Amino acid sequence: MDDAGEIVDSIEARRAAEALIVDVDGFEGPLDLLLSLSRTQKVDLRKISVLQLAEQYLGFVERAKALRIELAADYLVMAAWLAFLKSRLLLPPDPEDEGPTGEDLAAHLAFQLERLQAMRDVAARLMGRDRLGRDVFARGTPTDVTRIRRVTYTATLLDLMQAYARIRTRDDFRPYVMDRDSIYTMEEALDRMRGLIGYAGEWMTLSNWLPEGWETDPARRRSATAANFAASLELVKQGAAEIRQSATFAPIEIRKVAR
Amino acid sequence: MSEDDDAPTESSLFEAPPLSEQERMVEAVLFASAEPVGVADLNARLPHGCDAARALEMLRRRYEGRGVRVVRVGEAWAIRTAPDLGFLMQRETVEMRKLSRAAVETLAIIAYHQPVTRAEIEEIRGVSVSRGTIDQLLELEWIRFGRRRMTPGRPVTYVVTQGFLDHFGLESARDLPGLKELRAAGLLDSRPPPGVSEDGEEAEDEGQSDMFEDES
Amino acid sequence: MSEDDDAPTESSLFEAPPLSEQERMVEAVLFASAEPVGVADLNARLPHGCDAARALEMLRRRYEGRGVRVVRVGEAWAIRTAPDLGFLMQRETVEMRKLSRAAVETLAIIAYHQPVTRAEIEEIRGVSVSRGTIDQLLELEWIRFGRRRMTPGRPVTYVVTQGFLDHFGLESARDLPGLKELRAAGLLDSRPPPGVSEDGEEAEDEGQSDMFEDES
Repeated sequence: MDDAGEIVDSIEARRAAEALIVDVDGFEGPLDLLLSLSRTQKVDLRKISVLQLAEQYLGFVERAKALRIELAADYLVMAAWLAFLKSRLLLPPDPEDEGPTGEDLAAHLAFQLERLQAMRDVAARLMGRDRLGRDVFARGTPTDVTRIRRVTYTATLLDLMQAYARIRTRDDFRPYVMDRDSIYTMEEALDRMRGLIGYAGEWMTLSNWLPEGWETDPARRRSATAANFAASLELVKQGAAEIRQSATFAPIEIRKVAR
Repeated sequence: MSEDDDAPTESSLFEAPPLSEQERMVEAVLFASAEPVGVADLNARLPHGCDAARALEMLRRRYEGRGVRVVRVGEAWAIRTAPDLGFLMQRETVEMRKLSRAAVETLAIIAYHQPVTRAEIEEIRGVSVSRGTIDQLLELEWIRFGRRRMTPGRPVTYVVTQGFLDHFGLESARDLPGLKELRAAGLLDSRPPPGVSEDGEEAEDEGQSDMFEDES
Repeated sequence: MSEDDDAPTESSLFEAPPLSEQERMVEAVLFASAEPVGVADLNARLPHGCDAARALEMLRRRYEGRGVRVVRVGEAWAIRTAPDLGFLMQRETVEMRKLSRAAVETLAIIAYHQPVTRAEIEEIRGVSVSRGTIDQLLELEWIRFGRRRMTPGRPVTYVVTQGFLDHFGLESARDLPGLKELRAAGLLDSRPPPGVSEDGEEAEDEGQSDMFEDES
């Protein structure tokens, strides 16, 4: 019974078996090979004899070895597993053993084969559908939607008057006063953080430290974040705070040094 | 979108164009595009108060049996030539790269099991999936990344795209051939090998049915 | 081609498809073709015995008043968007941007000192005025060219437009508040700029009204 080689007796079957060996590279893995072998049983995959299939597979592997055909590792792993399955199916169940029964394992293998076959069948049906560019066609001359981007510039009367006033009284204006609106200095951040760090017993992300009114506007947030980060480093250097970041680009967290 | 006849016009400051006019507009937009156009996109392009879904339905019926058809592709719509006239279009036929058997099977597995991880594809095919196979399908824009699976390692999942539906003439992923039979036969269940705990797998099943529900 | 109904079928070994079917075929070919298709070309692509010219004529009539039309392009035929629906093929996005500081200042100087030459603007601003700034204001139709100054080189002058007055809600440029009013409104630092006396300012205001008199 375990001498699977003897089963192959007719010339036709032998030829088929040789074709299998020659085509070993053409198989897409052990499941594919098992599926091909199962076809010789010519039965519904649900009624397949897994024991017989296991013997066919092991016989195939034996012959491949005899012909010195290099089998990929996963074919050998499958062979070992099927040998195990075969022993499970043939030996009476061990009441001590809590693992799955041979029948469970066989049923799962049958399920896997049936599922793979089903996927192949639907893949063929899918490929046989009316396909775009082969059977069905899209518009040959699509009209592009032209995107008209219109930029409107606005200025208010106030802008205008302030601009004029600015020119006429230029010397009175400090040149950078407007721009510094969105600059939060490290000194400011340090002053503020020194007062607050005492309350930060838990880790708090840097973004929670931004002063009110500096969280939303991107330019102000950037400036305040940079200032707070620099101030945090200063506090760490002074031994007043701890700082951490769990990964690159992860939030930076700060807390006071526990005393 | 609204099924209510009066709502769109009432809620609008200006009266929406008559439905026949809306149908003409949808017709013009669909004809102008090679890609499927979404209903939301149509509503955004049509004048305020238009009901693209209703106009689409009228248009679809108007083109029944004609040389071109109004077809649904997921959440979008497109005009495509009737399949029986493909023989006239040898000149327009695009050379299709022959997909490998591995690619065809992988595509089918993704379509029927989506969202599906690479490990699951390998489990079904019983062989490892080469990087190139997935790449080829991504390049064809037939698959894309889905949500990460909430299991250890948070593996990425794959799902099929609107381009896939368009290419294979499917209204939605639920219209995949044989889907119902496969499901009834339990062949789309993620059945763990015996001896493997099922806890982790339950959550996966939910994710999968969600996916097909999403399509509706 | 043939005006005779029976001729095509008689001369053909196989019966030509019914005319309605030919019309479908022409529809599909015109739809899918990247170029307009000529009648001879259509006849070559359709099954033997078809009369593309008749089918085309039927198709053309079918699309009358629809969202797309069958139109003649030179010697060939194509499907095109109905002209009244062209607006659906463009999407306009309006972006509001604040005028640059240089532009606002230049505009203010023109408004307060019109008609003013470029050299004068530069003298008042204390920096050179880029061509782009003037062009932008011209494009916005807030300024236009005034009379040439009767000085050597006959430089062009700039004045503000009605569009400028409309945009800023002014009856005339003379309604623009003077420096004193600006100061009273708190728009100006209360200290007078060094070297500018109150008298001087008055004189300037007068000078300004003179200029407006010139314009009217």
